Amino acid sequence: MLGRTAVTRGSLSVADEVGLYLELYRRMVLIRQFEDLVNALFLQGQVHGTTHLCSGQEAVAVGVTSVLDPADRVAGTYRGHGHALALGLDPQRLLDELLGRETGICAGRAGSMNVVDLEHGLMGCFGIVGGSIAAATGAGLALRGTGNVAVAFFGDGATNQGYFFECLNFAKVMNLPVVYVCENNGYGEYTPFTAVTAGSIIARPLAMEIPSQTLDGNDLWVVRAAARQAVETARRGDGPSFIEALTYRFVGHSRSDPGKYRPEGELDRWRLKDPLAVGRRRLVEEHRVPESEVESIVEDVRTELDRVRQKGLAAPFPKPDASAREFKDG
Amino acid sequence: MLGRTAVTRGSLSVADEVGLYLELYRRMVLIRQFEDLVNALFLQGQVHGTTHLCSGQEAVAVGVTSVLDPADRVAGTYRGHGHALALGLDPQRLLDELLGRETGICAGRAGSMNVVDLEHGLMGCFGIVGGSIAAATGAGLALRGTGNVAVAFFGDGATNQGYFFECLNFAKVMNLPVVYVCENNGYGEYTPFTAVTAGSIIARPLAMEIPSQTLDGNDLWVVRAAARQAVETARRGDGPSFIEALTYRFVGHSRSDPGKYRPEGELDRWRLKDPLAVGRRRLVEEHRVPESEVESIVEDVRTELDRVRQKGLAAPFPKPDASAREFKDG
Amino acid sequence: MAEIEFRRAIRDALDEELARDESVIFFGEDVAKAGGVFAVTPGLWEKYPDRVLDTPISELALAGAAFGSAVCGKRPVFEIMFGDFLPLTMDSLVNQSAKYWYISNEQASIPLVVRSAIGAGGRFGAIHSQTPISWFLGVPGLKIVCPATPADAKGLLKSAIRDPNPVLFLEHKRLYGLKGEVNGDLTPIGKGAVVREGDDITVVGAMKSVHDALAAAGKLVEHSVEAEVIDLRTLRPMDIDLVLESVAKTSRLVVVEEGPRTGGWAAEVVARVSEAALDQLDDIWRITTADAPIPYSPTLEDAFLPAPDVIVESILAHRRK
Amino acid sequence: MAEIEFRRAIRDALDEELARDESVIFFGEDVAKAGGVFAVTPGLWEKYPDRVLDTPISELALAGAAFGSAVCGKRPVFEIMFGDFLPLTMDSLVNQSAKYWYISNEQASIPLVVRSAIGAGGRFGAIHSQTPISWFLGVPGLKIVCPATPADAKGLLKSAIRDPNPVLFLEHKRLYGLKGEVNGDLTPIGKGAVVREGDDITVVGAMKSVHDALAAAGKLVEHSVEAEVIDLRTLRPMDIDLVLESVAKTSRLVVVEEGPRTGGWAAEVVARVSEAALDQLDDIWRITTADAPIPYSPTLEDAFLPAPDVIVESILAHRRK
Ligand SMILES: Cc1ncc(C[n+]2csc(CCOP(=O)(O)OP(=O)(O)O)c2C)c(N)n1
Ligand SMILES: Cc1ncc(C[n+]2csc(CCOP(=O)(O)OP(=O)(O)O)c2C)c(N)n1
Ligand SMILES: [Mg+2]
Ligand SMILES: [Mg+2]
Repeated sequence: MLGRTAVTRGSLSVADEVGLYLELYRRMVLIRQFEDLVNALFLQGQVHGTTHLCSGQEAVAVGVTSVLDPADRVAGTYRGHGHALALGLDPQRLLDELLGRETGICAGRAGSMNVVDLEHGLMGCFGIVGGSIAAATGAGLALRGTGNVAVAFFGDGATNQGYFFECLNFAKVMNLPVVYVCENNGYGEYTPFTAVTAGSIIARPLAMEIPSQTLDGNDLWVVRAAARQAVETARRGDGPSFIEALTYRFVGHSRSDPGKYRPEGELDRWRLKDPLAVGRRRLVEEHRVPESEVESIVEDVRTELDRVRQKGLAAPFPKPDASAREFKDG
Repeated sequence: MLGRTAVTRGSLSVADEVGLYLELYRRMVLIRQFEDLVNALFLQGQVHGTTHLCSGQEAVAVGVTSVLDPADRVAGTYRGHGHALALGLDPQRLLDELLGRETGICAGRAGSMNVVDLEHGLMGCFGIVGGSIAAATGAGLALRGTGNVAVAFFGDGATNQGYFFECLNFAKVMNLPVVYVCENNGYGEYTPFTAVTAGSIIARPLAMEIPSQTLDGNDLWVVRAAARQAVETARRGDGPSFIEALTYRFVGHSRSDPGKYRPEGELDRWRLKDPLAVGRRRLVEEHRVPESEVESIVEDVRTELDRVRQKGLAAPFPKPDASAREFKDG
Repeated sequence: MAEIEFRRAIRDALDEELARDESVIFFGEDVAKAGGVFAVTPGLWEKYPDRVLDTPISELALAGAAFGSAVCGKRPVFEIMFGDFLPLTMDSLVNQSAKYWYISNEQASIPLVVRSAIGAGGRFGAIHSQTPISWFLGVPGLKIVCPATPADAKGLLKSAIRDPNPVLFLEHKRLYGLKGEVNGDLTPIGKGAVVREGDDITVVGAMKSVHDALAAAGKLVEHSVEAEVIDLRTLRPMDIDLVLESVAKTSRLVVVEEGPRTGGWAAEVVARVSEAALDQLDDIWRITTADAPIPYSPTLEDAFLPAPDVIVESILAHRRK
Repeated sequence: MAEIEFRRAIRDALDEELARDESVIFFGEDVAKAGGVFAVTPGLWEKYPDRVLDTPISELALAGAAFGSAVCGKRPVFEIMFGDFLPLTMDSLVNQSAKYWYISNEQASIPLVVRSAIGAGGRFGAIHSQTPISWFLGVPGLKIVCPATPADAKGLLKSAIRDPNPVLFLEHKRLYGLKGEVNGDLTPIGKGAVVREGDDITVVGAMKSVHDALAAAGKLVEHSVEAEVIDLRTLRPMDIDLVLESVAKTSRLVVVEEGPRTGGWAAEVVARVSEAALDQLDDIWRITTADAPIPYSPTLEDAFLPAPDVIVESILAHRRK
């Protein structure tokens, strides 16, 4: 949760700001490399079932969470490794979870799609499309009047779910401190969102008079600025806000994605807007960070994840006889 | 279904038009008096459980259904006697249903909230708030390309249900011939819709780029004109439309309504806009119908319903041993 | 001790728990200003205006809001006006609330209560009269509580609100006007009660069926049958030991369930008892409604329900066989 | 006869029924252009572009659209990608489709089919692995169909599409790759099948559990136990007569259900058999999963499921007792 409180409130000196952006950049790199690692381990049969990677969408999770306090609450999706790592979940504990090990954040019970880490403010990663919206709305109900906020991440596809509409209306009429963050990556699975979504996404929250903005979700700086505004609105007691972050996933929807739905050249065009490339450029050009310093971040993360990988693969599997208790005792 | 086809398509001579409006006025009177009768029978313990009367909202049901063809399909609500009678359901069979008699339209199985009359195009009256929206959306899916349309009636409260949003989006992206008619009577049970609804209702379909209008739901002429336009859009293959008809119920939500939620004077103000009074005025002033002719309609309906009441009360109750078949045979 | 109505017992439980614990919140459609469509919750909003809330007609959002607020330390109680509307909430209850304790590896549990009015006999027709138990009985992690008396309504609702797990709390509409003594004790979740002793047959019921079973037991005396009547009070977890104890004595078990025959909780009772005590059993069966929707017409609805006479007849017929 | 995969059998059934009957429509999320996330429905959209449709992620609207179109004469088949998402559709299935035939006084029935991939063993975790049967078993008016073989997958799906009633058609994910001979006959809904004969014990299963039961039966031979294995194939209506016939011979019944212990279909089988054949029974019990969500980790998930060895062990333990 390093730097989160410092970052959120009050203004920063320039040195602080560079340090901050370097840290946020590091988180984006961590997420990207983590996803690459998961993919490799999946292909080796070490990560099981299915996984939904967020490569290409890192700036949204990192930008939004960068303005949060430790007592804020976040609900992510089945495409949630980025949400979790951005919040500060130990990559070791996340990887171990995906490897099905006892040392995983949920002891191997949850797996990729259902990660929970309350210590870092992550209410959960929700496998039901739209479920994260409900979770954050409820958190907003609990946080009314505290100055803390709840954040929901969800995709463009989720904006056609009953959860989306019912909860946005609920949050607005109850004036709840919730920030709804739509990661519009252009597709719900293999279907372009334009084919299944009437009108624009942002028109929907606007119809409910929820302050809303559509923005470049691949630019950390842009996301962070918008998120700060939305979060401040919520902290002030002025109710929910909506952010539509335009982004793109560089990988398949899940491990079994045929991929044939992408129009020719689309992926390449988005590659030019890779949030890591954008971040590196801004760090070097605007913040005057030496290329070598950026490069060393990439290397450090690589070293870190290599260790994580080895340790994870050596970790024990949970013992089945440790049987589950259906209920918490009164 | 008298006059429905004639009315819908092609233009009418003036004589026809007066005859038509007299018939539509008669239906409004029938609905009002029917509801009064149901109320009286409820208080006598002859109508059971609960009832939801639509007194004051007659012009919406009658106006909209007046532009429909026999092969069009309508989904009403638990406040559905008006929807049913407007479509031409025999008041005897409707009353018998509410009295729980074997001669009822559903043989006493359904009761007030669940009336079905496919012969007259009534898919059902749906007891789940928002259920009618789903039914009509599905009907629209079946009617694609046939030139026929489906109509959903529902209340202001239903516009906060997942059904509403999911189905409107579904109908729009599938370009279905559906007309969504929101009877905005200001309240969902005892709660003013403004207290639980973010933004205006009409903003919601508009956000989905569904052609929409808000109008005076107590003026039959206004409702009919808007409905015709929406229905023609659907028949042409140009997709769904939305109508928000502003109206008011002169009675409680259901039999057990405390009624204390109405601000002082509100009911009286709406009484001035009673759809029957508006209708009578327009018939007399614009269509030059003699007062006495209008009055005789009222009297005729009274006589008719008196007969209906007597016959209904004399009808047999269903025999329990006529046991239900769980499934239709293959 | 004064007698109070079942609905009042529920109100009192809410009132006392709202007073006792600031983290309790209560919301639903028309529960606050109007005091509930069954007049169960009048006066609470006036006392706790920030914690008793009227909501939009958005059942799924209600369930989701309860879940999310429970994750964040609240003890939400929410009302789904009729049990028939519970399917609209089901995704959140089943996939969010009921699983959280397990999949989070016990990081947190979800202390929510969903109250709902259920049951037939009021001429409300097929979609306002159902007993929603079978839909939820197979959901691990969700408790199902079913009081039959004002005392248990209060005692169980208080226990449910204090319980760290999600609880489905069902209120039979035909019991709202029932009066009874209420001493204010907590009733433990998961414990049934023998409400009438007898040696000849064990009759297990819940909610309104307990009263029907007691009425039947009264009539059976004329036929020299002494029935032991058990009120299960909670269906998940189920106090099967109490039933087994009774069956050890009577060797005969009939389970009375107001709900469709197939897939109900009575099947679970019969299954558990058959598995555990096959040797001791001379007879075992269910009395339920037919596998059909609930009819509206009084003649149909009355014949549809397992009234005392139906129970008497069934028990006598089984004795004859 | 050529062997084909289970998933292919389903595709063929859809293809043939779409070809045979213009009123059949098929829709769901990514079922058309992409051919389904389990690669079950490739090529159908190309053949029937107007009747095979990709939809928004709006499960409730899907179910509602199926209901409404069925009222108007279509025979909709729709896919809910994972059975775990069925709660989102439940209001429409339960309160609209399943009740229509009855409350309309038989004016019309609702000939819809909802297909859904279910079951554990694929490391999909707690919210993509469930067996949704208990949620729907107690819903009068809804058929529940559960094929175990490619032949039945095809034969039952064709029957389901032609059936005038709403049908929940469940496809176990671990069977999609199973190969078998398919002759194209319709399999009647409501009829089980004895898939292995034996005199010592009756083992009842459905879907994947049928194969587990058969594997167990093979191993039990070494222990001088000849198990009769019944594939129920349909859970509602349930072919209890077939089970009773077998139990009349074996006197012992074990029901294997992949699903939580409490409130499942196995309880219904045990209840019906106990009610009808108490005298004939020497032993009766269920083998199910625990009352807990389905774990992700391979070691946990494997131990969680009623694998052949678990069945063997349980049967041997019961023989010893
Ligand atoms: C209720 C529900 N329906 C369907 C699915 C299957 N599914 C998983 S991800 C997905 C696409 C979601 O698209 P979007 O919301 O845009 O998020 P993205 O995957 O693009 O991040 C679907 C349909 C699901 N998990 N939950
Ligand atoms: C899903 C659902 N939730 C709640 C109810 C209870 N209920 C019946 S009518 C009603 C109010 C509906 O308001 P509105 O949609 O405005 O229709 P109106 O009654 O005013 O015609 C409510 C909450 C219901 N029938 N269905
Ligand atoms: Mg997307
Ligand atoms: Mg209203």
